[in-house]
Amino acid sequence: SNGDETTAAAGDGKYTIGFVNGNNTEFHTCLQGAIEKKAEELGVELYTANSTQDAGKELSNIEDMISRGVDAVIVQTVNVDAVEADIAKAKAANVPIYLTSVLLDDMDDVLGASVVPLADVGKMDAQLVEKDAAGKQVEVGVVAGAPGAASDVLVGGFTDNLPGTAKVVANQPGMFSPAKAQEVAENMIQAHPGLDYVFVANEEMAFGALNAFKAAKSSVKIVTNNGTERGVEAVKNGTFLGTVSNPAQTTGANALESAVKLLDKDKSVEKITRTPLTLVTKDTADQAPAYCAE
Amino acid sequence: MSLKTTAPEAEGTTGREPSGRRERASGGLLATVYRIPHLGLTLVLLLVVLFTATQTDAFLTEGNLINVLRQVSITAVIAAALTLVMVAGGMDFSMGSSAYIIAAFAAQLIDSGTSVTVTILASIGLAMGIGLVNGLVVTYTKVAPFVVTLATATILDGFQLVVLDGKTVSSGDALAGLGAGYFLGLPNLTCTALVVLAVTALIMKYTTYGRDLFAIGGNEHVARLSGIGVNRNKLLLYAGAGALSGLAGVMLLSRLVSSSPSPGGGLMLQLGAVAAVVIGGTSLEGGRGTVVGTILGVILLGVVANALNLLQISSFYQPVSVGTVLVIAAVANQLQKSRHQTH
Amino acid sequence: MSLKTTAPEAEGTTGREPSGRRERASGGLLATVYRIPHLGLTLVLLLVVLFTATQTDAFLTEGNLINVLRQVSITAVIAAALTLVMVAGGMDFSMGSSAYIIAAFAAQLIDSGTSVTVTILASIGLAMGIGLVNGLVVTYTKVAPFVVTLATATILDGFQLVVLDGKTVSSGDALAGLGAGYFLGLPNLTCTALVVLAVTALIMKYTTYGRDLFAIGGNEHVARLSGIGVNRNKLLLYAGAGALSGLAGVMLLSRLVSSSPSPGGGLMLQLGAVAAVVIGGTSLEGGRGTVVGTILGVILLGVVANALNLLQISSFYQPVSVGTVLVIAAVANQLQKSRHQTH
Amino acid sequence: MITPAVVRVRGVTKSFGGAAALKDVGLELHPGEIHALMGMNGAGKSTLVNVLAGVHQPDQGTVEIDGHAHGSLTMRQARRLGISFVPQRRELVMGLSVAENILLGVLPVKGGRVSWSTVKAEARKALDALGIDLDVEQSAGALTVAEQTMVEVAREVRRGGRVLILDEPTACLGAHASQQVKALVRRLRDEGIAIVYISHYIDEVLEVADHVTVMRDGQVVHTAPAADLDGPGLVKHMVGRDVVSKRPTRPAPQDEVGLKVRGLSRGRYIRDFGVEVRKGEVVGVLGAAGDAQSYLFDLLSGRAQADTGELLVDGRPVRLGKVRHSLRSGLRCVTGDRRNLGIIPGLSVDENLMLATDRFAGRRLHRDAEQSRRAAPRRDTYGVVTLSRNPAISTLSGGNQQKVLLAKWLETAPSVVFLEDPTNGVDVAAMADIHTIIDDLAGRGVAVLLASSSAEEVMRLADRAVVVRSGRVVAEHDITRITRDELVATALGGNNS
Ligand SMILES: Nc1ncnc2c1ncn2[C@@H]1O[C@H](COP(=O)(O)OP(=O)(O)OP(=O)(O)O)[C@@H](O)[C@H]1O
Ligand SMILES: Nc1ncnc2c1ncn2[C@@H]1O[C@H](COP(=O)(O)OP(=O)(O)OP(=O)(O)O)[C@@H](O)[C@H]1O
Ligand SMILES: [Mg+2]
Ligand SMILES: [Mg+2]
Repeated sequence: SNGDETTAAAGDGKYTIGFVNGNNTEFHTCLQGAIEKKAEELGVELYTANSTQDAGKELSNIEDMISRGVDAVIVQTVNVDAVEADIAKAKAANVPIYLTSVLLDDMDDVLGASVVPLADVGKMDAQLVEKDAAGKQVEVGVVAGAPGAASDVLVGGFTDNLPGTAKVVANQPGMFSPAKAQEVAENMIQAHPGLDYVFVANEEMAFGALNAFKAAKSSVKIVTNNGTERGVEAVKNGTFLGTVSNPAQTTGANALESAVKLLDKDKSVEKITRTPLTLVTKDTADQAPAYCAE
Repeated sequence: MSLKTTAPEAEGTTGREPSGRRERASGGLLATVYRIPHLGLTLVLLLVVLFTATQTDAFLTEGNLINVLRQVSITAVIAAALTLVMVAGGMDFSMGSSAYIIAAFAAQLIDSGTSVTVTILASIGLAMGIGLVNGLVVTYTKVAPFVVTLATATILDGFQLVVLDGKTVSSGDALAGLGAGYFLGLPNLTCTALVVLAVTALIMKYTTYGRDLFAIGGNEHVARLSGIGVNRNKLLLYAGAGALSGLAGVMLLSRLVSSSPSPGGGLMLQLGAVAAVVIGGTSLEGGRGTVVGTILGVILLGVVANALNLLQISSFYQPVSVGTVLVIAAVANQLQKSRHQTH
Repeated sequence: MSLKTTAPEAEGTTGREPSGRRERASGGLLATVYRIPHLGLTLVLLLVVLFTATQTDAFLTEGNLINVLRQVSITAVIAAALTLVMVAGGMDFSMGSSAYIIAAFAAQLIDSGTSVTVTILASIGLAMGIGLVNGLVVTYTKVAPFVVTLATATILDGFQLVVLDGKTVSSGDALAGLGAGYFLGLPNLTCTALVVLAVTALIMKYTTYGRDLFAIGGNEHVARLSGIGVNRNKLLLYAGAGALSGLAGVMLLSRLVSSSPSPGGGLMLQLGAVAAVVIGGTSLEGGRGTVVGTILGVILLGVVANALNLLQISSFYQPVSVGTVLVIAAVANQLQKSRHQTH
Repeated sequence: MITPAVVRVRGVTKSFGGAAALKDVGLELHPGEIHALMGMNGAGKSTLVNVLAGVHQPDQGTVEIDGHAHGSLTMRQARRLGISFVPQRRELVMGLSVAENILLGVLPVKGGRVSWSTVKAEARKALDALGIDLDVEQSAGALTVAEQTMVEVAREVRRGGRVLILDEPTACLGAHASQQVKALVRRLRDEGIAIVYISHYIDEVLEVADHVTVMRDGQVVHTAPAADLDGPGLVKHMVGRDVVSKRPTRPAPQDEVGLKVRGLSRGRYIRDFGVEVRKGEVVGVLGAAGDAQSYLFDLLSGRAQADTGELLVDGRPVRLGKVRHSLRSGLRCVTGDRRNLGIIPGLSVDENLMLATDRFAGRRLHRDAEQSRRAAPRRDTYGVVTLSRNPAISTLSGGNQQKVLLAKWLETAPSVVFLEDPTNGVDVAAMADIHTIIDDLAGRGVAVLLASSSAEEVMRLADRAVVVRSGRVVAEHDITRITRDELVATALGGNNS
């Protein structure tokens, strides 16, 4: 029956789309804001739900969406590969799934995806470190996110692309929590007073780490990821060495727009949309795109 | 032994036996209504259902109700086991984490080609072993079970990452029957939960073992002095709770199809179960509890989560709503109890 | 309260403990050693310190020790308040979430140009109000405090998002004095925590209010019979715990410099405090507890977290290690307690 | 006595779950008067004094204090109005020291802080007034029930006030301690305090009381000056008939030894204790309050490990320190600490009654209705009274709880029993029945070791009595060759020993 509805809805060009968000961090809120804004723009009826970092809840949310008869569900999953069950569920009900942030090995059963190429983010930060170090032998620390693929890919992209002269001397998870990241950074600078660079998996944590380094009167240079207003500001005034901008609002807007086009079978849109990355350094900070729609 | 000497019963009749009559005499409708078990909780549940039904048509559809039932199944299994543990004056905070690590373990087994039957048996066996360790520590060191099992939960959370090596492992279609199948129109997960709940209820009401648990929770010293094998019963209890967590883990895997690192996921599952059991009227002090109350608690939490989604409450306000309903339900349950109860 | 346990405390509340009197009679060095308070916990702490010190030079440096002291300060303030609450047989699971929402609230105030003094006063005032609401519900509805405050925690988590509107708000340099300053070589945060702990200890030993809390936790009925204003004391207690959570929130903000949406953060902070208090020997049943034990518990957890970082233990094994130390500490503390039953 | 009443209870009615425990009760208390409340178990005595102390709020009626009528008192108000109360159930804060328990709620403050030296001094003074020698710094949890009682009495007496309520203060006290309580009560009376005194001991009541009120089924059935009453009359008012409890002629004890204890020691409290009880014999253990008894229970029941010693039941050695072994040997121990070691408060009366029997029988399945059917004869035999069909045992009156406890254990076909204050808190009629039951047990060849705080009970039941002091047996008497007073004297360590 859902299949019929899909085609019927497609007929008058008015879709009902569900958005299942993964959590309530700043990123997630921006993402949702962008999707909501775009939905209004395109006249799409939008239902939203939040899984608060719980894979079971995510599946429940998708079930709820299916039972209200949406035409597609956009999922910001709580766990990169945990969407498998979501997809199976949705497939059985003939409701296509569109992903944000992540890609699957097998994208056949997915309507499409709007992603941030995390490995490239790591790589760009690594290249920044390489350029800044200018061939000197340097010690590098990593404050990762929470254990799981997202953080692994991001950190992997960074560590794999560091020059041979850079040695990773510490790698600890900050659990995507500024408080934890601050604690980790405090201990890290204690254990490795000679640290030159630290890669922090997101800006919220980077600010926590910054507090720690400031307190330890250390001049460690921080490279990070997001490109939020605060982060760009920090790069501008030299607090951070650099960050990689990948605006949540772009990811979100792209997601809704291409989901609709893919439902329309519009050939002009790629199945996978990549959020453009911009390396933000002191010189380029003025041109950094806005992270979050107001 | 019939020692009807100059038995006091002979004369004391006025006060001695008409108890039943006296009781029936007073009372009336109100008293009868107050005596309905779980009245407060039921009323809160009904109110939530009615409110949601009037606000959105999507709520009272068969599909949606089945969704709710499926969604609460895993929590229900853990809550059933927890009801037993808490009735015996214990606590197990590790069941959610145990379920998560078992899901990881089972996924690895299936991924490495083990048959479904062996996987399920091994999973439940391992979980039972984990529960047994909890039981041994709780019983023989006398550390508060809350502390022991909270520590176990932390440890298991770490081992889940080890088992998965930080990656996601899929169970493919192996458990699709359990996770996606139906029996008599109900999801298999729900059927499983119903069986567990029914068995738990029967154990609590109709077996000496169940009554032993009430006795242990009521006064452990007296239980021991009365010939109840308190230590053995406790070991059995925690091992059983472990086994049911294992079952919950398999159910979890069958539902999510894959297992991924989920720090904190187990604790959240556990807190949901604890909340359900407690608003269902099971005492944190032990010696009192019912499966029916637990079922109502589980359903209430499930319905509220579902209703909040259907009503499109902002995700900021969802926790606010859940917390509020939790307090109201607990208060409603308590009010009735203190009215009805004597001290 | 509470997460009552059957095993250990039952010993304490159940009539005679023949062992208790006996130890007093027997003497000797061993008995003297056993009478050292918190011996088990101290030993575990020493072992962890020794082990870490031999493995890494970074550990026993002044800078690192000061780090540890600063890192545990916020937990210590919450744990101090929790010790009082638990001694009185209560439980407050909402203090961590309260700290987080107060941090958000204070950040908004400062961001909107409010002076630091007014911000701190308003924050603590609001937190006290939250605590008072907890107290009112706990005292007058008789719902288990664990349930009430868990619900409050959920509600507050939601409101934190509302206060921040899902964004990050910075407090700039306004609180840098508290968050980054030093006094006599110790971080101001640590000094604040020390003051709170000292006051708590004095209250517990030398004020009638503190002793009333022991009486309420030990046997609420007797406390009432003795003419102690149980309800009033409880309201004061939860309001006070709220106020201290507010202080913890301000400390948190001063440390992090900004407040961002942190779902689950409050609960984690709370669980750390609960674990510290409980391994410090404060009874979940009420009527027993010491600030010294709590301090040891807080420090142990802080040292373990620090050691795991310094030793570069894989993040998979960090929870495993924390859980293991937790169990060992609790068991060590309990063994000594059952050997030597003091109050 | 023409002094105006300090307390006037008018028309108080109180129901629990629809069943009335007090019906239109009236009572007047005058200063300088000991007012005894008497009545069978479940008559409503405790409920009435609980209303006076603000523990229960009446459904109807008022408590008038100094002419002010109170519909519902709280405990705090009652305390402020000068009502002191020692409840039937022991209520101490077990984790706190004896000293602090005595000054609970009124800790002395000096210079803004609690002065612990004053606390200890005051507590010691309060105990000295009762002639009790206790370490005030030890934790209340380490006390025996008798000691706890004395601490509670000391606490309430120290508080002073105008009304002192004592709910069965002497139920588990030995002769010496009882005498002390009675002397104290008289002294307080002379100081002008109104005292409510509940007791099941007729002699004791007639000895101390100035006025007696008898209750039955929640109503006052008789009230009169004590001088106008005699024992049999009083019993008749309470029970409605005469009760006689005389020593029957039991068959002579057999030669076989049922219980043999040798060299039993535990700490300071049991030292090289030994006793032999033949089958069919009742041996009483007498001692000052707080001595041996409770520790004996711990050791014989297997609850606690002994330092040294041997225990033989029916000639077979029993491993000490394991409840399982103690039970398997056929030894049944009935505790004197009903609240902590006797009942499971949340379980029903029938479940408590059948708890041990069902476990011994290895029952796997349980059904409420069927269990109640099996429990019915026990209720009948022991006269357990309940207001509703099968309520939680915690709602029973103290005496009724005691009957359940006895029935639970004595109906498990014991071969040896250890009884600690078996008639603690039961009424005269039930006491007579219980004595008959014990006679009957002995008659059937059961060896009975009776640790009683009441010399009368020992005289009534025992064939032999051993006297214990400081954990050691100091004397042994054939009951037929000694008088009650001689027995009490040796127990108290008087000249006769
Ligand atoms: N909290 C309660 N809930 C229900 N019933 C109660 C409660 N308290 C007392 N009762 C009932 O009220 C009746 C009177 O009890 P009460 O304790 O006043 O008797 P009592 O005269 O003190 O007897 P005893 O001599 O055995 O102590 C009893 O039948 C008892 O079961
Ligand atoms: N809860 C308590 N119950 C009984 N004794 C206590 C308790 N707490 C402390 N004490 C004891 O009281 C004694 C004295 O304590 P402390 O010095 O703190 O007060 P103090 O000097 O007696 O008071 P002050 O000098 O003002 O009269 C110590 O031996 C201590 O062990
Ligand atoms: Mg009574
Ligand atoms: Mg002094």
